[in-house]
Amino acid sequence: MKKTFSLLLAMTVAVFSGCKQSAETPSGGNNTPAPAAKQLTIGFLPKSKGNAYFVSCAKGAQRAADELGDKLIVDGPTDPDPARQNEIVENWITLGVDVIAASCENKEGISTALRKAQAKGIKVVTYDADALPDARSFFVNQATSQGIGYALMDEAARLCDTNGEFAVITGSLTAGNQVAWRKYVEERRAAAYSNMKCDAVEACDDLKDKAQSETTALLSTYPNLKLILSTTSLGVPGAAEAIKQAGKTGVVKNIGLGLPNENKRYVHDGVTQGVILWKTEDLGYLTVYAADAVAKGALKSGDKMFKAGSLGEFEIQGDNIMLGKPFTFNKDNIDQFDF
Amino acid sequence: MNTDKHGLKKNLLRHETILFVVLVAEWLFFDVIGHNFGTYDNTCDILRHYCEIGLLALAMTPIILTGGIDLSVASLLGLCAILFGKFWRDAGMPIPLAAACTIGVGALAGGLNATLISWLRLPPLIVTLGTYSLFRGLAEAITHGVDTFTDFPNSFLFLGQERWLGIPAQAFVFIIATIFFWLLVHRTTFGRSFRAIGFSPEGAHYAGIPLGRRVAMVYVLAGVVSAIAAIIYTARLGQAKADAGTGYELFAITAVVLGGTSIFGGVGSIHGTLLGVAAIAVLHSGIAHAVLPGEMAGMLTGLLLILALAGSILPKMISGLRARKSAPRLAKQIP
Amino acid sequence: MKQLLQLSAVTKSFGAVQALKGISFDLQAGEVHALLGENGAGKSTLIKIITGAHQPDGGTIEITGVRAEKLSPAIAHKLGIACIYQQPALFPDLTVAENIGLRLESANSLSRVDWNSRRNQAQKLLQRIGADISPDAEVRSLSMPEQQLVEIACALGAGARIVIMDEPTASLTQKETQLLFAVVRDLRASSVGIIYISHRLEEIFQLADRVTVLRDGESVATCPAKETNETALIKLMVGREISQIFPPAESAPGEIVLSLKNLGCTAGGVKNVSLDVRAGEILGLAGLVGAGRTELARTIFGITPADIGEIFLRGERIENHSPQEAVARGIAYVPEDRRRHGVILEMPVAQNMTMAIHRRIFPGTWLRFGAERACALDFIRQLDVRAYGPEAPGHSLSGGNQQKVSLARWLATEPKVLILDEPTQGVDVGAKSEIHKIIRRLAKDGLAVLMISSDLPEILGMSDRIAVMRGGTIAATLPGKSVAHEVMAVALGQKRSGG
Amino acid sequence: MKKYFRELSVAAALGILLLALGIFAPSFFQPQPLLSLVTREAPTLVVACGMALVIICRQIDISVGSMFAVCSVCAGLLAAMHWPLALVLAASVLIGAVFGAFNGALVAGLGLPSIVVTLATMVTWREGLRWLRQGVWVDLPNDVQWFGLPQMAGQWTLVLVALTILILLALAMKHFSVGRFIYAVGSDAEAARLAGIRPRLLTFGVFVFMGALTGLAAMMNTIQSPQVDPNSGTGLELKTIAAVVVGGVAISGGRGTLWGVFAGLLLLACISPALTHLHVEAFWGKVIQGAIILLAVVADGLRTRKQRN
Repeated sequence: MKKTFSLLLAMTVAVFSGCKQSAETPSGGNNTPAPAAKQLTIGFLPKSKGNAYFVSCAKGAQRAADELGDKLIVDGPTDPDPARQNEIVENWITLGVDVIAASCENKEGISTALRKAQAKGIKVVTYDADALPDARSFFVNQATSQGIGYALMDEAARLCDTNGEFAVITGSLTAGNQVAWRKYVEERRAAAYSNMKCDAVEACDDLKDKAQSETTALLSTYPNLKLILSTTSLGVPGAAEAIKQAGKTGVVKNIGLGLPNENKRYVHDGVTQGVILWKTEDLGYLTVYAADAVAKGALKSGDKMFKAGSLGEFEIQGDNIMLGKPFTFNKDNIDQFDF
Repeated sequence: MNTDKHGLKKNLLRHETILFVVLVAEWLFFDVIGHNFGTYDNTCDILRHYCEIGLLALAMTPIILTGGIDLSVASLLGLCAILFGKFWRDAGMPIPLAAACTIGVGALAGGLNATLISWLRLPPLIVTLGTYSLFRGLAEAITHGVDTFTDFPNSFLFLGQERWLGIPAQAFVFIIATIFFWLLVHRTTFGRSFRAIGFSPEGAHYAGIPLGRRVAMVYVLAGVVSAIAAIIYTARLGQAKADAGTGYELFAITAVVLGGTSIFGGVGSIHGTLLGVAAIAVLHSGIAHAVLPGEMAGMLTGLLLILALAGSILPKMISGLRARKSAPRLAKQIP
Repeated sequence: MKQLLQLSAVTKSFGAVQALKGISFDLQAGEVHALLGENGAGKSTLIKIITGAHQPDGGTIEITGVRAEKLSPAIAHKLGIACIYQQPALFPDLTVAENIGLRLESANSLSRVDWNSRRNQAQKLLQRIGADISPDAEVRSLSMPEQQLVEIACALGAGARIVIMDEPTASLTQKETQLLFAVVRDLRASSVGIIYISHRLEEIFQLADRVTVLRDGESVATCPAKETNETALIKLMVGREISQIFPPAESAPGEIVLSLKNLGCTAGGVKNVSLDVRAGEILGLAGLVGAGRTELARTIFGITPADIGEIFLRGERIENHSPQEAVARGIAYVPEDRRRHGVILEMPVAQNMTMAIHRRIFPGTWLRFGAERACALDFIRQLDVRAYGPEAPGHSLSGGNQQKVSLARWLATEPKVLILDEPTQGVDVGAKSEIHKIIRRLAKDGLAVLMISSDLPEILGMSDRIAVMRGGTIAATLPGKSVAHEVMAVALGQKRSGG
Repeated sequence: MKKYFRELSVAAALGILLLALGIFAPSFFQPQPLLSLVTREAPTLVVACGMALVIICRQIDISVGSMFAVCSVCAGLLAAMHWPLALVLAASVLIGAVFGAFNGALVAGLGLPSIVVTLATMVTWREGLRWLRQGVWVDLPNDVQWFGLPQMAGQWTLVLVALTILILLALAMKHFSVGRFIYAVGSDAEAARLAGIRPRLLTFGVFVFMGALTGLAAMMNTIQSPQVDPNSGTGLELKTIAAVVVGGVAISGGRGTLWGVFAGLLLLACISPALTHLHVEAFWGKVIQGAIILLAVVADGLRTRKQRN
């Protein structure tokens, strides 16, 4: 017992002395200003891996990185733990990336880590979901939470002729963006569509199957339901399947945030009236271009326009680079998109 | 007696020794293929990131030593985190008072597990499966899933984000907890009782060991430690939310079992658990620094777990052929 | 006579220990072949080889003239070998009928279970051995001897040609034992071969045709039972003469230490027990299994606390709600089932010995390894425990030495009252005599000893007074110089002598 | 009566819940939504049956959720390649059985504790799938849904398949030797060995069977919708273990019936829609689920405590 212990101790000391040595070697290229021609390393952080939305974003990001000749690292939490994002950012700090592009699950939570990155000379841009303003240089704004919430509610109201009952399927009760979108949906309803009533909010734990079960229960509980609104991309197809199985195609409308590919079939069947989203690949593409430009000093605060490769010019409002308005995919245009 | 030679050989084949070699190998491997992996900064980061899981694993060790299990620790972490936020923001308590109250709640929640397990003699797996849902559900119900607690004072955030004397502040809590649990398990009669209960609850009862109290103690301790982990978690992230620590219970159990503690109870050590946590933490951090796909960390952890188990079984199978019980018996499921 | 079983030069080692060193053994149809030997002589290993639970390292096994390679429990079962183990190998969660059915019906997984015939068969078998057990009872609700009876019914019903009985009477009452003997004789008459193992030599002479004695993994003698006697057999088993004479009583009983007044415990089935135990006295507690002796001990020790009546310790009234309270007051209980309750097999001898004295030897809860080791070495010397050191795990010890460790644990508490439950059950002759000497010495030193035993000669030889229990209460208290049949008569509740 | 006390009490709890729904939310009992609800739980029931066997055998399998996801994705990919559905079904079951055999080999072959083995395989399969597929959904051809049957017929088929499996298994566990062997091994593996049963082979078999049932369940899930979500099956292990335990199967093996599991699963499956129908807000779901599990075991504990005294 004692012997093992002293052995362990000796080896621990050996390891740590080794690690101190390596600490003395300069780490990363971010302490000295990077020459313009140098290949940049960009850390691209989605909210979660294995989510079609972010897979699509990363696809655009990779295309941009290839064009620019940068190295792209995509990593994100695989389990639904908000602390994992911080861990990845901090790993990247020691790894020595040049720029971090992050979609933030927890505004306050991740900002501490991002500020730390900035203190080490790493540039930070955010996309999809913002951090606190002092923790990043620019936010690539695909649409504000307000914009999304309002757009969803407006579309819902249009389909229901501004009166009737509807229900909301949310990804989870706790996730930050879901909370924000639900808030703005409600705000818009209260302000503009007082004839409409939200009967219930159910969580589907980001599982399509659960969204279907919940919708089935909603449909039989509230016979007057006219519309299901999903604030998560997994909710729309699940809800659509439930509506179809209940034989209420067209009677109960179905809209939400979602990717075209997952919803094409239902849109054509007339179960889903439309899904709202921006062009996710463009979001990733623009983000990487912005990140690259920030790191090279080409994009500074105060700029009014930004040119991103083949996509052309984008407007900058303050420190938000605007991707444009959310796009509604419906029966007429959905086949033109493949993501 | 020539126990010396025998003893040395035995020590070399000890689970902890092998695991330590694996850990060093991991470290060296990632130091070579990863960028800036073996730096002091990164070592500190690993300490910070795995502090909560480490704490939960420490508390889990005596539980598994008694032959039990606690699936509810991570849910309790979530509940404690938001209660801490509530105490501070809504009840207006100063941070230290809020922390004390949170720890009190942790002890109470651990007490609920303890009561059901030791007083009603219910299987720990099921009781804590129930409280796993219950605690997380309460956390969501209290905040409606929406409420988030932020804007904690910097003096508090220091605990989770800054270094003191060159070491991450929460590492001090972890070191104290490690010393506490090491002494408890290896140097006190309590630890002795845990083992006896793990090997044979009835035998321990007949030997006059206060079975109920000892078993209750480990679950209450786990509750307290979960609360402390919740506070550190809040300080590290700067926010408290109902989903804090989701999935940490599996991390903690994996670390403990990887560290050589038998899931059937009786066998195991705190230093083993420490090595188990370190092996998992280094793996995750190393994969990230070597820019390998993050999923590999999970897969390798699973693989390591199976290898560690098989490795600990093989010498036993060989010597088992010599010892009295010949065929390897079917492992019994935890009580 | 037909040869049923022939083992030639069978060897088996476990690591460095050679358990069997070339044993030859045979069994004829229609005979009872007794197998004798001290614990550790190799009996259990030999049985496990015959039942296929262990594979021999060398030698051959022939069953009815056919060589059996790679015997497994399943194959042995098919070949008509049935075994009644010392510890019933039953399924506690299943009913009696299911247990019997599982043993008897074909091991073909896809066969249908016929519940009616299964119940009827179980009923018949149980009736045949005179057991009053419902086939629908769950086995976990049965007492140890009842389980043993179910085990016997299984072996009986299997229509086995070779039946192995490993201490079948260890927990049976006299009446049940006689029924069992009748069954054994029946089996023998129907030309079944029986291997009979027992520590009770008188049973061997009642039943056996031939006797084989094992010592240290070797077969030292095989001879017809009629041509030998107890003394000769004991000599063969131990390889030396051992006096069967119990150590003489030397002490004069002192003051009353433990006094029970109308003690009762519903859960344990103990009622209205009044009893005094004096310092320096060995009070033998006799009775049939199920008479409530162990239950009384458990009540005094606080495992199943008393719900009525009073316990006085040195005149002071006490209430024990848990073992730890009893230990703190100076009551010690060496339990019957040492493998489950007496010793924690995985833990070292030293830790086992100090388990009940944590508070005293480790003040302030801090472990003191030096003190522990010293304490253990002291007891190892005092009780002559044969282990390779204080760090030897409990399972590496033989039964007798485990019992000594269990005893040491309780002596370490420096008790005022020592309750011994079957202190020599399943212990070999040599160790038995040593344990007797230890008990006698303890009494001489002024300890009040309450000794439960089903071994009548032991009760008679050791006790200063004998309390006989029947139906959960004390039926009579007899002087130490009683005769066996007097005690049995009380235990059985008969006026005439019981046999 | 006494023998089936637990099964009956869970059924009674379910009855009370349904009665309450009948009074306060009769809309719950519309046939079509109810059928959809039941169909959604049909794969879960199949997995729960397998889990019951595993737990009766004194083991546990927490990798079912991951196996379920892997089988779903594989079945989906094969169906998308226009394999005949019967072949896809066979492949899904086979893949499940292979995964089950892996668990079984480690548990029964090497004697490793099942809870740890399946914890490891759970993580490994789940992460491996995520790595290979990156969470991309599998789009199925049109005729895959409901085996190409009309929706109603398809739903009834799935429900009947699940019920048939339940009934067959429940009968087999009582009336066939192999069922009694599983109880015997779960009750005491060493005694079973001495009685001529081969506990390790049986345990291996139970894990393989668990895997095969999971493969079947995955197929039953896959054909319910036109797309396969690779995250399906997340949390399935906890759901089924909870159902099995609430249904009265002892976690220490050897006791319990599939009827109890059926009642337990229905009870737990009803909670979430019942809350919706009773207009209770969603975040109480977890609390109530936890409370039901605790209530079930506490009731058990109190009863055995009473018996002990």
